[in-house]
Amino acid sequence: MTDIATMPRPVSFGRRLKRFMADRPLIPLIILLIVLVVILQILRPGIVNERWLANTAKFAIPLAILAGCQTMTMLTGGIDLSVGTVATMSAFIMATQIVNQDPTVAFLLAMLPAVLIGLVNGIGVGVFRVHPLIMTLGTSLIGTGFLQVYQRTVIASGAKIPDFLNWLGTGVTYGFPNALLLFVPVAVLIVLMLNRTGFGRLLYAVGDNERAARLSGVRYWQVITALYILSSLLAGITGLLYIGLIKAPSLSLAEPLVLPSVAAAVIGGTSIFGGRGGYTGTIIGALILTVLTTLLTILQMPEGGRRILFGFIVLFVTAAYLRIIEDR
Amino acid sequence: AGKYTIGISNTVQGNGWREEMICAMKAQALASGEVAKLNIAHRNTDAAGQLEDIRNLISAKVDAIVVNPADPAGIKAGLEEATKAGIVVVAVDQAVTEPSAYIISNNQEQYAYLGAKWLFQQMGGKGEVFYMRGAAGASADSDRDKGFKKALAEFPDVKVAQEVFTGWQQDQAKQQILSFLATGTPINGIWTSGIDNVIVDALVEQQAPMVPVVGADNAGFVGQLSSVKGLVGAAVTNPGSIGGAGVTLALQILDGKKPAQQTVLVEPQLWENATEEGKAKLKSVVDPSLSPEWPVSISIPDWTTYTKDQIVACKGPGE
Amino acid sequence: MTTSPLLDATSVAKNYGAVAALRNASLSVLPGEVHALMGANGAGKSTLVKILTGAIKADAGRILIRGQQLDVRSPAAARRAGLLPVYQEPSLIPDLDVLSNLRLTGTPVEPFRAWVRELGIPDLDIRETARHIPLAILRVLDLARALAVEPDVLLLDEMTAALPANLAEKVLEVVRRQGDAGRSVIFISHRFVEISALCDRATVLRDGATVGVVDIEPGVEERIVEMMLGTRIEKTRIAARAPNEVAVAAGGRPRLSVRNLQLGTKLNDVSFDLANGEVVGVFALEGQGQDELFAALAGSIRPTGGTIDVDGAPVKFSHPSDAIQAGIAYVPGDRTEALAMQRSVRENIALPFSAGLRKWGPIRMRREQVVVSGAIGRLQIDTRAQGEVQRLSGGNQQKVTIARWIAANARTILCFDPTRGIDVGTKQEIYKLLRELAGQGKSVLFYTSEMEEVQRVCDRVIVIFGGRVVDTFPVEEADEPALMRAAYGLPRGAKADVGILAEVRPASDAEAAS
Amino acid sequence: MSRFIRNQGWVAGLFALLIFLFVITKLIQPGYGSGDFGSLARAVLPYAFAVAAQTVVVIAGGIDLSVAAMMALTSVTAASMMNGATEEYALFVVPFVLAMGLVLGALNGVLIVVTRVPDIVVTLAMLFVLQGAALLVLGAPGGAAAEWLKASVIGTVPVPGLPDWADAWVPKALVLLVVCLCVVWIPLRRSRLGLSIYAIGSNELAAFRSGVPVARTRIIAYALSGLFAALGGLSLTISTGIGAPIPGPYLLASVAAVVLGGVALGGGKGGLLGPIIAVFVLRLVRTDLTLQAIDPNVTAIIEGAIMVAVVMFGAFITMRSRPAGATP
Ligand SMILES: Nc1ncnc2c1ncn2[C@@H]1O[C@H](COP(=O)(O)OP(=O)(O)OP(=O)(O)O)[C@@H](O)[C@H]1O
Ligand SMILES: Nc1ncnc2c1ncn2[C@@H]1O[C@H](COP(=O)(O)OP(=O)(O)OP(=O)(O)O)[C@@H](O)[C@H]1O
Ligand SMILES: [Mg+2]
Ligand SMILES: [Mg+2]
Repeated sequence: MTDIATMPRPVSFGRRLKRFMADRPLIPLIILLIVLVVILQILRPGIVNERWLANTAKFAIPLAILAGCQTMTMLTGGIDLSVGTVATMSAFIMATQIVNQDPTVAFLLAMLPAVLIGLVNGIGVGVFRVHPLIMTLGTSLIGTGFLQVYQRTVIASGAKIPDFLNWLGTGVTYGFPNALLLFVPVAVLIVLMLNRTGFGRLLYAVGDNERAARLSGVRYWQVITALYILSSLLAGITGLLYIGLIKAPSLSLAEPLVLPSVAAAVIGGTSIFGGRGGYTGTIIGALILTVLTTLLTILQMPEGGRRILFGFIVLFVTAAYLRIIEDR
Repeated sequence: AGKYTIGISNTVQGNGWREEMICAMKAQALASGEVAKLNIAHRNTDAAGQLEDIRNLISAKVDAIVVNPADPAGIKAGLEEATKAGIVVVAVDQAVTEPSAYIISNNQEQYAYLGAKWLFQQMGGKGEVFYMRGAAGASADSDRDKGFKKALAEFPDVKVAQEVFTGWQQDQAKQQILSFLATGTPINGIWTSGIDNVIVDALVEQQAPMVPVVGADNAGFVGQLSSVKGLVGAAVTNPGSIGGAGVTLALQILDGKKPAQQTVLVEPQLWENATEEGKAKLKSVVDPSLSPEWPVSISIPDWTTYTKDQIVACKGPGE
Repeated sequence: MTTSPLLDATSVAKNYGAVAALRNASLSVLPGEVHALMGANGAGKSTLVKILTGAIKADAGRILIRGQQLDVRSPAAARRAGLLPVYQEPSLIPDLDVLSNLRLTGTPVEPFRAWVRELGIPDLDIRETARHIPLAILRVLDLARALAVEPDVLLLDEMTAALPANLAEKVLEVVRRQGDAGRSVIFISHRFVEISALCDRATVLRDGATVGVVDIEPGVEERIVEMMLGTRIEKTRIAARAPNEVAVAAGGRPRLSVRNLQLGTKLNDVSFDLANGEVVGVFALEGQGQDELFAALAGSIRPTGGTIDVDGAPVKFSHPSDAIQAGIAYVPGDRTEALAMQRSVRENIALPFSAGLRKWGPIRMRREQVVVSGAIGRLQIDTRAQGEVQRLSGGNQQKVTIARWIAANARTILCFDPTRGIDVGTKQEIYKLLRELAGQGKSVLFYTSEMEEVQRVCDRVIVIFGGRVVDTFPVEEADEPALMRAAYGLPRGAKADVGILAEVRPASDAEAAS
Repeated sequence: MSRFIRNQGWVAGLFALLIFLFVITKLIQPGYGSGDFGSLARAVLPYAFAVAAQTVVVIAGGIDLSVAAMMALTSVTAASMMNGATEEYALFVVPFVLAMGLVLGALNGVLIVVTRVPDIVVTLAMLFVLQGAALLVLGAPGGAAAEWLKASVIGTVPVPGLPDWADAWVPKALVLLVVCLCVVWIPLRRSRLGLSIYAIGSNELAAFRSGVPVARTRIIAYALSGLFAALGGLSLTISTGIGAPIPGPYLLASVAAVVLGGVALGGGKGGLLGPIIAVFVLRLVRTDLTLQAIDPNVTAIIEGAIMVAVVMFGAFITMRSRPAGATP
């Protein structure tokens, strides 16, 4: 009785384009990145050169690794605000211990607090079910306190940046920053881990529906503890890379990267509520933020105006991106 | 040993300059032999938080409070209450508006003026300067801006190529200078608000043409002034040891030796490496054993009596 | 037709991206009628209800209410137009108490209380937080809340699916009286008994389009099934179990042996055996401890007393993974408890493969693909929207929860009401599947709230009342009166001195029993 | 009774902790008196408003990272408007600034609703925007506050019928706080709007289906948050007599106090009393640390540890109170 044939409506080009991009969520992000670079080039003709590309990569890499920590924890519905402190601690300890210690020992000492903080975070979140925001905030306060106490014991010994870290952080070979030697393997490992390993699967599953994961035999605390330790280790390594880049150990070295790392993950399409997202988007998110920072530095306007613009652009980018991928 | 309890309030934590200031306070309290206990409130907070700390120190019934004000006017009420409670109040590093307080301060406006003037002279009175300020909205930053603008007004041919806020953060400053260098905009000089060694690093790494750089007397930068080839620059002193001077002043007042004026200004000095004389001075102060963020001027003649070992040990009475 | 329809929807369409949930649905409801909305899983029934009540927006279509075109933009607007739904999922705010929930929706309290009593819950504490109220009761409260504002059109989406027999009976009674009082009801259910007892007409949906409207009269079931399923399947009857199967079950060591299981006040002294190759039914009224029994066997709750033996060896489960290790899998009745809704069908099915610490490494994708597609094929899951499980219809989601354990090859499956909200065709498939599993030597423990399922699928039935096993009997003896008697705590042979079982509708005296 | 414990147990426990801390304080410093209590009340004021602002949105299932920036902006606006103006002019400034908070808060809500970007990202972007705006209003700390406003938090309130010694324990700041919070909160809590705020935080879909106008309720929740933040900004100006464009440490403090106060970060649960008591607890801990002259670097460790320990303890007792091993 209801045989009114529903004619397949001709799909407009705009809709088709949108559908195309929605199925490949990275494309709109890349387009946006290119648009930002073009604007930059228009504002300052000649700025986009080999040297600038290398510099941008240098600063985007530490941000992208920390944003990787956020991506992984956000997949489980968490967040890791202690990455800044952890990175700072490992950097500071490395720079001060290398003066009197064997590099291997200094490296192990530098990674020790990372493992400890990750472990405490993991136990707090995974076993005691403390909200990750509070847990990682608390451990980062505690970590900062310890770092300050520690700092007092090593003021006299001075600090030194190991040559290798310096080479890794600032060096450029054939126009490519040496930091890529660290970043490419790390990025590939994260991507593969998220998509092709049991652990990656569990991160998504736990973040999406913890009870379902439990009924499938997943032990939540194991996943979460491993996750936060991994996140802290990555943050620790980022700290070492970053100290090689900045070459000035301070007690707040990596703190300014924390909020941008969250923003990069979100811009890259990872859901802050868990269960959805990936690392490739995050990398582009980190690049977008780095280019945006440069763009705003170049703009001749009062600092207040710059910040307002930064806020609105981040909001606009995330909103536009969500619009595109939502309508699948 | 000592008889006094001194309270200390500081609102920036984790910054090399402020850490040195705190250590100078401790070392001076120990060296003076007059202080039984220090009561230190040292954290990251704002003027309202500092009011809370000051009131807590009043509750703790200290004899004197040495404060590095978050804001000259914002803590007036707390300082007034302290004076009413019979507590000696000394502000260090910046002035405060509370008239009953004693002030021993680095002259921030002069700090900027001195460095900027030297820089503009080095530039031959003309050209483009990269102006790297501190944290937007901080009162020390706006004081320094006044000094910088004053010098700028004296050199009409000097132009600001670009003005940025480093937030007094190393990483931010480095990213800013690198981005700026990548634009290829020619500059003739760089003025920094104390985030200096990363700037020189960036110039070296990028093999950019060396231009005169003005910074503060941080150990790292002072070392660079003597060691980096082709670098012409000047360090303007901004001693963190002013904290020790503040403790000395407080003890003098407690002992009944009031100074002639309420306000004592410690005038900055400029150490440059453009002249032989300046180089010699730099050589005498350079101190690679200090953390690069620490100012090398770890003592102030006439005002501090501790030794270098004492300030580096960073131990107060009873520790 | 003489009377004009109260609600008249024509050519309603709704697309979710590539999936057309509704293509061309029409529905016309007369004043005072109870109108059934029928269709297989995924036909679009829930979607239509959501559109009619403003919970989602249609892409196309025209909706007339009392002859006037109305644009119901929100549930609030639908309320004002006199349309009140009870959705497939509970709608009380979990963190508010019942009273606040009433105030939130502007529902008058006294009529609500009256309806709640009417619906068979005499002692509701309206200060209780909704989160702490069992699902079945929540569904009834949803209904009472809708009834309390006396809507013109009441839309009930699988209202009875999660209800035990006694509450379901009350609901049907109340709904029938709505029709008598001149109000219309749109009634969605997969249970033909209910439809034929209650409804005047039925609109049948298939694949998002209305395929027919029929009057409910004896014998119309076959036609409805035909319309619902199209040529998809011919109705299969479960082959009677061969007697030798039962014999196999009787001999040998039991797969699962439960003795004197205790859990607080919920379970006292539950003992039974489950043999390999056997399907054992569990039948009980709401809240008799069946939830706790299943949770304990699945390792979700630790029992406070008693023993569980698997293959003759005692076990203690402290986590579901222990049970899974022992080959015991649990399929909860509530699919939102079992599925990662934003993940793909494949990931959901393969989830147990990655659970153990030793399985955290690289996944062998090809092998996984084979196993998963096998399970999907076996349960005939509609995979058009497989990228995210949340886009599947309720019934297909339910199938995914079972497919997981078929793929993982679990030896024992604890199925808690697996056919809740599943259409007749799929139900048949699931019955067949359970029998097949038993045929392969696996064992199934099967709780259901529908009596006829017991007879169709099970070898034996355990009836639980008040946390105790009242009776265990072979399926041949498990006719409705016997089951009901036992469900009210009267084992075979006990004298029915209360007289409640004389009537055909025993549930009307549920109050006396509970 | 058991329901009371379930619903109010945490707040009661927190209150007991507060009393315990007062006893400790009195033991440490026998001279601790009404004047010191007044100081505590004044110190609590901005934190309490920040926490109130955070609580409202957290109950509504969101989070507001722009609280501190909103306080900074409203504070500099008030301070610059009152700079050099007459005492009476402040009568206009106060409602103006409160309205500004309300509108900017509503803007947060509108952006969240319209862009459909997660609240944490929208408010992060707004953090930059509001900070920038604050810098445009005042480039450096400055401005002024009317004398009568400053006087409104100093001293005590003579309560008729109370002896003088008791009056001394009723500081104006505390009365101001209680009045401001009660005027907004008590009518709200009992109203349909208040229920709607809890409803959207508890289960947004169910709320929508119950006929709650979800978007409007969310906007109102953020508007209220803005109002409380404006009160916080005003209290900053009132207590310091200036406005400072750099936000103080109120964001993290507010999130921490919300959680300590028993408001679940997921939304739908808790009230305003718990977080306010938590603020008193945290401030009093700070007082005790100062009174005891604890090493300032160790205080960071202690504050972080208290936060983590209390929340872990809370998680622990919730776990224990659940029926034996029930699915979480
Ligand atoms: N949010 C959504 N996104 C994508 N597809 C959806 C969504 N909701 C429903 N669908 C699709 O729409 C179709 C109809 O779903 P609907 O829930 O209306 O079915 P139903 O008739 O109620 O089935 P059931 O009896 O299983 O509950 C299904 O194919 C389903 O996959
Ligand atoms: N990653 C996977 N992909 C596809 N199928 C799998 C996967 N892991 C297990 N299976 C299937 O699930 C079933 C049970 O697997 P399981 O790994 O539990 O067996 P197992 O005997 O415990 O293996 P092992 O002893 O190697 O751990 C097998 O039929 C297997 O084919
Ligand atoms: Mg449905
Ligand atoms: Mg269904």
